[in-house]
Amino acid sequence: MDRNNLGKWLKSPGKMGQKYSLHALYFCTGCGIIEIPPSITTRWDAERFGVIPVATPRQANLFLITGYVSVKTLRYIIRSYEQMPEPKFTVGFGSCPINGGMYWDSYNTIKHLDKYIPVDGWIAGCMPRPEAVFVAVTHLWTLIDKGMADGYNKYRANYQYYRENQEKILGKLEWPPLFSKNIKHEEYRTIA
Amino acid sequence: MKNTGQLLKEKLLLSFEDIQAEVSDEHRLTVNCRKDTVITVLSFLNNSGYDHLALISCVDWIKDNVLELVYILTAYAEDKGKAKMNILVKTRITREKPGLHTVIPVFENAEPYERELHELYGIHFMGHPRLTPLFLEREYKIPPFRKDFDTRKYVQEVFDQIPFVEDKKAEK
Amino acid sequence: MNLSIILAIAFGGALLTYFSGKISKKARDVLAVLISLVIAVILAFFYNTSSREIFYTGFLDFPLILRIDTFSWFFAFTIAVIGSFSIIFSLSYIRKKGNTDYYYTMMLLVIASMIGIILSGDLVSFYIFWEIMSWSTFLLISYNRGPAIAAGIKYIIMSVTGSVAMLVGIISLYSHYGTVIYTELSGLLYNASSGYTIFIFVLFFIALGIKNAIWPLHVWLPPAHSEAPSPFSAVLSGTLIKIGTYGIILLIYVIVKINVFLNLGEGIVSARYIIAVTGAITILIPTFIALLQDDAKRLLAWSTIAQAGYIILGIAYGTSESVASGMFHFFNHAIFKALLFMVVGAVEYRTNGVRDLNSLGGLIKKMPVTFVGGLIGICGLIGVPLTNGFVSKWLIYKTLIINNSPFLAFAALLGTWGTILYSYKLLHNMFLGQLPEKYEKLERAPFSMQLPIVILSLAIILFGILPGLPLKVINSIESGFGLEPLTINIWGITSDTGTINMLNLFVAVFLIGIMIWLIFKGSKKSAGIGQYDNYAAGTTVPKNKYHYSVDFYGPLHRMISPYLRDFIDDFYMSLARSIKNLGNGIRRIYTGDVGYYAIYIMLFLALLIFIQIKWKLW
Amino acid sequence: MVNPILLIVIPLGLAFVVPLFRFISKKIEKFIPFFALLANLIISLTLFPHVLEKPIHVSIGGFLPPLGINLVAGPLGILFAMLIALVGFLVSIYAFAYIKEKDQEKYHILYLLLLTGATGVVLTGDIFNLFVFFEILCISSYSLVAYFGDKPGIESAVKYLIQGAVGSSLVLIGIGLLYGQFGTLNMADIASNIHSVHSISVFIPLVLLITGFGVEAAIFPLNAWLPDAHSSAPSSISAILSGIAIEVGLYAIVRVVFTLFGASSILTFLLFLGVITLLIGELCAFNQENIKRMLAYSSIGQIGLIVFALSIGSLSGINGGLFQLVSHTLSKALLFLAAGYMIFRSGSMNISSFEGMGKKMPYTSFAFTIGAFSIVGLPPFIGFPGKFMILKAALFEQDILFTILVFLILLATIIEGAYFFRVVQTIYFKGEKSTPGQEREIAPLSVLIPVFIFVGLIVVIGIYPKLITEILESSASELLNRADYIKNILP
Amino acid sequence: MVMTTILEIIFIILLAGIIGLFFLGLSRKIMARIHWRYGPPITQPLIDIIKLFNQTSMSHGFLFNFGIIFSLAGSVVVLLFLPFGRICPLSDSGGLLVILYLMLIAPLGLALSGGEAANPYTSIGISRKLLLAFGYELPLLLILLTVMTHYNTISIVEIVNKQFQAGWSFQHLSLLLPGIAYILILPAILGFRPFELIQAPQEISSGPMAEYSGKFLALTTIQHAFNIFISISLFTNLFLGGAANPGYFFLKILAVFVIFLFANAVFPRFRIEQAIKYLWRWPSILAFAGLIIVLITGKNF
Repeated sequence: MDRNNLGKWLKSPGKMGQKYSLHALYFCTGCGIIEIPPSITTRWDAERFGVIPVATPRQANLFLITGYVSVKTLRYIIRSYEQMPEPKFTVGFGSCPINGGMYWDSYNTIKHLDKYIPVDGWIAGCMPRPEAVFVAVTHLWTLIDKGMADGYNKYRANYQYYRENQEKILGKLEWPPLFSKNIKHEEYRTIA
Repeated sequence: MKNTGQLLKEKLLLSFEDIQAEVSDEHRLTVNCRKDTVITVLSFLNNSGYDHLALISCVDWIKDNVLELVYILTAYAEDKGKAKMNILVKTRITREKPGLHTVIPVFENAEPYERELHELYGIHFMGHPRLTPLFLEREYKIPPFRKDFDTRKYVQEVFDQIPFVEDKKAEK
Repeated sequence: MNLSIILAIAFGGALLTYFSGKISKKARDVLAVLISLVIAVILAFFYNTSSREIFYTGFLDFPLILRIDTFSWFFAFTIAVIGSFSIIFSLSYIRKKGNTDYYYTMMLLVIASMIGIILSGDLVSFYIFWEIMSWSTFLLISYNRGPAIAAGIKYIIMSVTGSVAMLVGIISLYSHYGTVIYTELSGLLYNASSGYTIFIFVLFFIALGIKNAIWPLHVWLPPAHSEAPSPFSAVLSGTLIKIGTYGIILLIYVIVKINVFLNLGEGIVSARYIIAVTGAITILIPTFIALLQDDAKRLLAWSTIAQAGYIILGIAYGTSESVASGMFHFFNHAIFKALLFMVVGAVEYRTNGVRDLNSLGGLIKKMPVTFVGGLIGICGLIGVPLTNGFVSKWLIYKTLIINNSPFLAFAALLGTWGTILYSYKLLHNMFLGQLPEKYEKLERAPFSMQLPIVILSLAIILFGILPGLPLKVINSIESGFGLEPLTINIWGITSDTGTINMLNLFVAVFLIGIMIWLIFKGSKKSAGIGQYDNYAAGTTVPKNKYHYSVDFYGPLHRMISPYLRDFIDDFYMSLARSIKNLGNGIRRIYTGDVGYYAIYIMLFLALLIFIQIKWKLW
Repeated sequence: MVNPILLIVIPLGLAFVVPLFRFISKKIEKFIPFFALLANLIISLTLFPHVLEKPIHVSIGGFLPPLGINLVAGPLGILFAMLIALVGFLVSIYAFAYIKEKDQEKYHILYLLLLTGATGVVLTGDIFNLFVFFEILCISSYSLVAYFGDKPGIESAVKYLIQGAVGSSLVLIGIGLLYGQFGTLNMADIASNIHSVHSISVFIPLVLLITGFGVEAAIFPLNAWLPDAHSSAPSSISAILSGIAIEVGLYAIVRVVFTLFGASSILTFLLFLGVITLLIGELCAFNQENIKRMLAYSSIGQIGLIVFALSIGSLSGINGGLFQLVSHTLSKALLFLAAGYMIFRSGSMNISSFEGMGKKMPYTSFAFTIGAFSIVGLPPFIGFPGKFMILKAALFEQDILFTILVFLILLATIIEGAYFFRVVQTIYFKGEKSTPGQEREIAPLSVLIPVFIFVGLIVVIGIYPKLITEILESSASELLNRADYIKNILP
Repeated sequence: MVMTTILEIIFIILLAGIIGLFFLGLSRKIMARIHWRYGPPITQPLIDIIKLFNQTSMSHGFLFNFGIIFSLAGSVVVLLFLPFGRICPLSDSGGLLVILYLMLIAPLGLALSGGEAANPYTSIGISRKLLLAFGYELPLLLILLTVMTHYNTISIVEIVNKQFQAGWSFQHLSLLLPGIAYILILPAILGFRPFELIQAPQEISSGPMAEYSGKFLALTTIQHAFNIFISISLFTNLFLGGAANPGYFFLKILAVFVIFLFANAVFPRFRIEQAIKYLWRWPSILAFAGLIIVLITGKNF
C-alpha cells in the first residue's frame, strides 16, 4: 500500500485519490449483499481501505453488484451505472453476475453482466467471503495503477454496442442515450 | 368427537353436491371442486370464518393436460382450543386456453395473485380489472412456468445470442 | 411647486384615466403610468424641503392643510414609487381581465389618497383621505370576485370600525384643544392626564392597528392580500398597511411627542412596552401561521403581518436606533414585499392564475428573471447580509439587546428564522424542483413585469450595501422628532455599542465568493443534465410529479398546527354571527300585527307619562 | 318678493286641475307635478336670501296673529320647503318613466297633495293648521302606498292608516287640550304663555303631540308601519316617504318641543330614544334580504341619529342634526330611486337578484354606490360632514354619557356599513363575470337625470358643506331662540 | 495595515480548513475506535476531497452551482468574524448578530442548490435541514442572547476581552447553564448523530447531497469542515474565554470536539419531530433559566 507515499501523491493525485477513496455503491440484487454488512462493520472494517458505502450513484465511484441480475434489475443497474460520475469502477460479486451461476438457465436472469455494462473486476464464489472483497479492492488498486481499470472508457468508446445489447433484452429504454452519437468520447469532457 | 375439519367437511358436503372433501390431518382440509363452483365454495368458506386467502398457487399436470389451481385459505380469528385449519380448495382447468372467473369479488387480495398466475401460467381470469405484467420484463410465447417451457432453449435463444461487446467490436 | 398640485394631479389623473379608457386603451395605459410617474418625480423634487399650505377652506370650520417635511416626504415618495411600479406591472397583468378602466382608476385613486394622507397637515384631512383610501381599496380588493368578496367585506368592516374609532379620537382632541393641526397639537398632550392620553392612544390604535394589521386586529389582511389582483397586493402590502405605520409614528412622535410617550405608564405596563410586546406577538404568531400556508399570496400576506410587527416593535420601542430601524424596515419592506407579490403575480399571470404552491415547480428554467427577483426578494425578507432587510433588522436586534430587552429580541430573531422557512418554501415550491409537463411551454414574464422586478431587486442590493442613503433621510426625520440621530456613513453605522460596516462585508463576501468561484471554475467542468436524469433509485423519473412540495414542513406542521388556529378570526366571525342573530331577534318586534303596533303607541305614551311622574322631566 | 303662500297654493291648486288636463291631453298630466314643483323650487330659492335676513310671516286673510292663521317662513321652514320642492321635483322627473299605468292622474293628484301637505306643515305658524296639513300629508301617503293596488300594498297601507289615525287622534287631543288652556292656536302665542301654567297640564299635551307626530317621524317604537309601507309603495313614493314624510314628522316634533314648549328637559329622554331607534333600525337592517326593507330600516336608524343630534340641544348639535337630515333626505331618496329602477329591471326586491347589475346598469349602480357610501358617512360625500358635525357636537359636551352614546352610534354605523357594503359588492362583484345575454340596459334619461342630480348634490355638498351650513345655522338658532320667534310674530 | 489584514484572512481560512478537515478525519477515526474498528487514516477526508475534485460531476443548472458557492462563501465569511486567538479581521462589522445571520447562508445556499436538483430526496433533506435549524435556533438564540445580555454587548471580540479580565464565562451560573445547552445542541448544528436525520443515507439517500457528485461533494465536505470549526470555536470564544494565541485556541477547540464526539458516538437517530421536541425542551429550558438569572442578577459589566 502506497497510501502514505507523498511523492506519488504529488505526482498523480487523481489516481491516488481514486485508489484510496473508493466510495462504494452496493447494489443489492441478490443474496450476495448479506456478505457486505460484515465487511463494512467492526469485524472486517472496509473503511480502513477508504471504502465507505454511499447512498446514491452520484457520490459513488465503485459499483458493487452483489448477486444474480434479473432482467428487471438490469434496467436499474444500467441506470445507476450511467448516473455515476467518472472515473467509475464496477465489480461483480459472486458467480451469478459472471456467468449466471446457479441461474445459468433461468428464463429471467441475464447470464453475463459484462455484456451490458463494463465490469472491471470479478469476485468469484458462491458466496465469496468478505475477505474476498478486500482482495478485490487491492486488486483494483493495481489495476488503477496500471490504468487497466478503464471500464468507463470502454463504455464510452463502445456505447452503441452496449446500448444495442441493453435494448435487445429490455426493449426500448426510456431514457435518452448517455452519449450522443455525434460526440466522440474525447470531446465529452469539455461539455458544459 | 369430531374435530373442526370433519365438521367443516360435513357442512361442505351438505351444501355442495359435486365436490370431494378430504381431511388429511387435523390442520388440513382439501376440497376438490369444478371450476365454476370454486367461487361459491370460496364465498361459502369466507362466510364460515375462513376469511383470509393466503395464496393462490398453480400446478401444471402436463401428463393429465390440466392446470390445477390451489386456493389456500386460513382464518384470521381462530377459535381457541380448536386446531388451526388450512383449507386447500383445488380446481382443475384445461391447459389449452385456460380461463376461469376471478375471485376478487370474494377476496380482494386475490388481485396480485391472479396477475402473477396470468403472467407465469397464462391463465386468463375473467373479470379481473388489470391483467398487466407483474414481474416479467419480456414477453414469452409459452408462459415460463409451464412444464413445456424449455428454459435451456430459451436462454440459448435469448441471452446467449447476445454477443460480448469485444466480439461485436471485432466483428465490425 | 405647490403641494396641492400633486393632489390635483393624483386625483384628477385618476378620473381622467377612466374617461381616457373609453377613448383608447393604449392612451389609458400610457396615461396611468405617466401620472403615477409624474407624481413620483414631482415628489422627488420636494426632497429636503418643508412647506405648509392651506389647500381648502370649504370644509366646515376646518382649514385643510397640506404639509411636507422629511418625514412625510420619505413615506410619500416610497409610496409613489412603489405605486408607479405596480401600475407598470399591471400593464400586462390586467390586460386579460375585464373592467380595466375601473382597475386603473381605483389603483390611482388609492395611490392618490395614500399620498393625500401622508401630505395632510391636520387630522381632519388625514381622516378624509383615510376614508377615501378605505373605500377605494375595498372596491379594488373584490375585483377578482369569488373568494375576494368575503375578503373585501371583511376589510371594509374592520376598516370602518377603525376609522370611526379614530374619528372619535380626532374630534375628542379637537374638543379638548380646539385644533386638529399637527404642529399646533404637538406637545399639547404633555399636560393631559395619562388616562386621557391612553384614551386617545387606544382610539387611534384601533384604526392604525387595523390598517397596519397588528396582531389581534389582523384578520382582514390575509384574505384581502391574497385575493386582490397581484399588482394591487403589492400596493396593499408594500404601502397601504404602511399608512398605519405612518399614522403610528405621527401619533407617537409628532402629536404626542416622545417624552410624553415614554413616560406613559411604568416599566412593563407602560404604553411603550405594551405596544412593543404586541409587535413581538405580531411577529411570532403570523410567522408560524405563514409556515402552514399553501397559497403563495396568502403566505406572503401572513408574512406581511409578521414584518409589520418588526416595524411596530421598532417604532414603539422608542430608542433612536429602534425608531430608525422601524422606519428603515418600512422602506425595505415596501420594496421587497412589493417585489415578492410581483414575482408571484408574474407566475400567476403565466400559469393562468395558479398560485397553489403544491402544483407549481421548476419554473426557474422558464422564468429565470422572475426567479432571481424572487431570490433577492426573499433574501431581503430574511435579511441576508448585503440585502436591505439586514441592516434594519440588525439595528432592532442590537438596540433591544443593548437596552436589556432580550425577550423582545428573541421574538424578533425567532421570527427571522421562521421567515427563512416560509420564504424558502415559497421559492422552492414555485421555482425549484421538477417542472411539471404542462408548463414545458411557458414563456418568460413580459417586459412590463420584468422591469419593476429587476429595478426593485437592484434596489434591494443597493440599499443593502449602501444603507446610508435611506438612513440619512431617516436621521433627519429623527432629529425632527427630538431623537438623537445615529452616527452613520454611507455604508454603515458606527456607535459605541456596536458598529456595522457593509462595505467591509461586501468586499469580504465578494472576494471570497470570487475565490470560491475560481476554485469551482478551475476544477473539472461539470456536465449539464436535465431534470429527468435524476437519482430515483435506478428507476426512471416519473414525469407528472417527482417533486416534494405537498406538506413541505409536515412534521412541524403536525406539531404546531393545533396551537395555531386563527382563533382571533373565529372570535370576529362569532361576533358577526351574534350581531346577525341579535338583528333577527329584534326584528320580531315588528310582528306584522297592527294591534301590537297600536299597543306600542299607547305604551310609549304611558312610558312618557310615567317618566314625567317619576323623574319630573318638565 | 314672492309671497310664501304660493308655495302651498301652487301645488294645491294644480293638484285639482290635473283631471282637467286629461281633456286636453293624456300625456300632459305627468308634467304638472314637474312644473308645480319647479315653481316651488324657484320660489323657495328666491325667498331664501330674504329669509336669512328676517323671517317672513304672512297672515292669511289679513288677520294678524294670534287671531288669524299665519304662515311663518323662517330659515327652518324655507330649508324644509326647499328640500321638499327639490326632492319632489326630482322624483317627479323620475316618475315620467317609472309610473307607467294608464290612469295615472290619481298618482299625480295624490303626489301633489302630499307635497302640499308637507310644505304646509313646515310653513304654517298655527298649530291646528299644522295638524290639517299633516293630515293631508298622511292621507295622501296612505293612498299612495297602496297605489299599485296589490295585496301587500293595501295591507301595509291599512296598517299605516290605523297607526297614523291613532297618532292623529292623539295630536288632535293634544291640540284640544292646548286650546282649552290657552284659548289660542297660534304657536307663537301659545309659546309665549306656556310657562305661565302648571307643568302637568302642559306636559300632557306635549306628550300627546310627541307621540302623535312620532308615529309619522318613525321614532321607535312608533315606527312599525314604516318597513311595510316603504317596501310595498312604488319606489318613487318610498323615496318621498323616506326623504320627506319622515322628516316632516320630525320637523313637527322639533317645532313642538323647541318652539312651542321650549321643553329642553325632555331632550335627555329623546337622546336615549334616538340612540335606541338608531341601534334597532340598523340591527334590523343588518340581515335583511329585501332591499327596500333594508333601506327602510336604515331610514329608521338615520332618523334615530337625527333625533339624537337634535336632542343634544346645543347649537352645533341641532346644526349637525339638520345637516344629517338634509344628507339623509338626499341620499335615501337617491338610494330608493336607484334601487327602485334596479328592482324594476330585475323584477325582484331580493338583494341577490342585483348580481351583475354593475355591468347591466352601470350608471344606476354607480349612483347607488355613491348613495350607500354617503349614508355610511364616507368622505367626500354628504354623509360625512353630517356625521362629523354630530359627533363633534356630542363630544363637545365633554360628558362621559355622551361618549358612551357616541360609541353606540358608531357601533350602529359599523353595522350600517356592513350591510350597505354587502349590497355594493353584490351589485359589482357577485355573480358570473360575464354571462351571455347580459347586455347593458342603461336606465332611461328621466331616471338618470334626477339620480345624477342627487349624486351631484351629494358630492358637491360633501366636498363643500358650507353651501348649506349658513342656512342650517340660522335654522338652528331659530329653533333655539324661542323669544326671537315669538317677538317676530307677536310684535 | 491592509496587507496584514489580507494575510490574516488567508491564514485564518487555511487554518480553519485544515483544522476542520482534521476534525472530520479525527471524528471518523474516533468513531471507528469506539466501534472497535481500525478506522480510516486521519487524512481520509483530504483524500476524499482530492478524489472528488478529480471526478467528473453533473450539474442541474445555474442555481445548482451558485448555491454551493454561496453556501461555502457564507461559511468562509463567518470565519472572518470569529476571533481566532487574537486574530479577528472583521471585528467591527456587526458582531455576533452578523455571525448569526451569516450562519444561515450556508444552509440556505445548500437548500437553493439542492432545490434546483429537482429530486424529492434533496427536498425532503432540505425540509428537514431547515426544520432542524429552526429547532436548534430557538435554544441557540436564547444562549446567545444570554451571553450578549450578560456582557451587554453584541461584539464577540469584546466578549472575549471581558472574559480575559473576569475569567471564563463558565464561572457564572447564568452562563454555565447556556453553555451546557450549547453542548447539547452542538450535534444538531453539525448534523452529527443523533441529529443525522438531514442526510439519513439509509432513508432519504443522503438528503440534500443526493445529487452532488465530484466537486460539488468536495465543496460540501469542505463546507462541513468549516462548519465544525465555526460552531466549536464559537463555543470556545463565548464560554471558554477564547484564547490569547492560535495554538492555545486550537487545543481548546480540540478538547471540546473530542468530548463532544465521545458523547455522541453512541446515539441512534432521532426522527425530526423528536429532534425538535428535544431541542425545544431541555436545551431551551437551560438557556431560558440562564437568561432569567442574568435578568435577575443584573449585568456584570
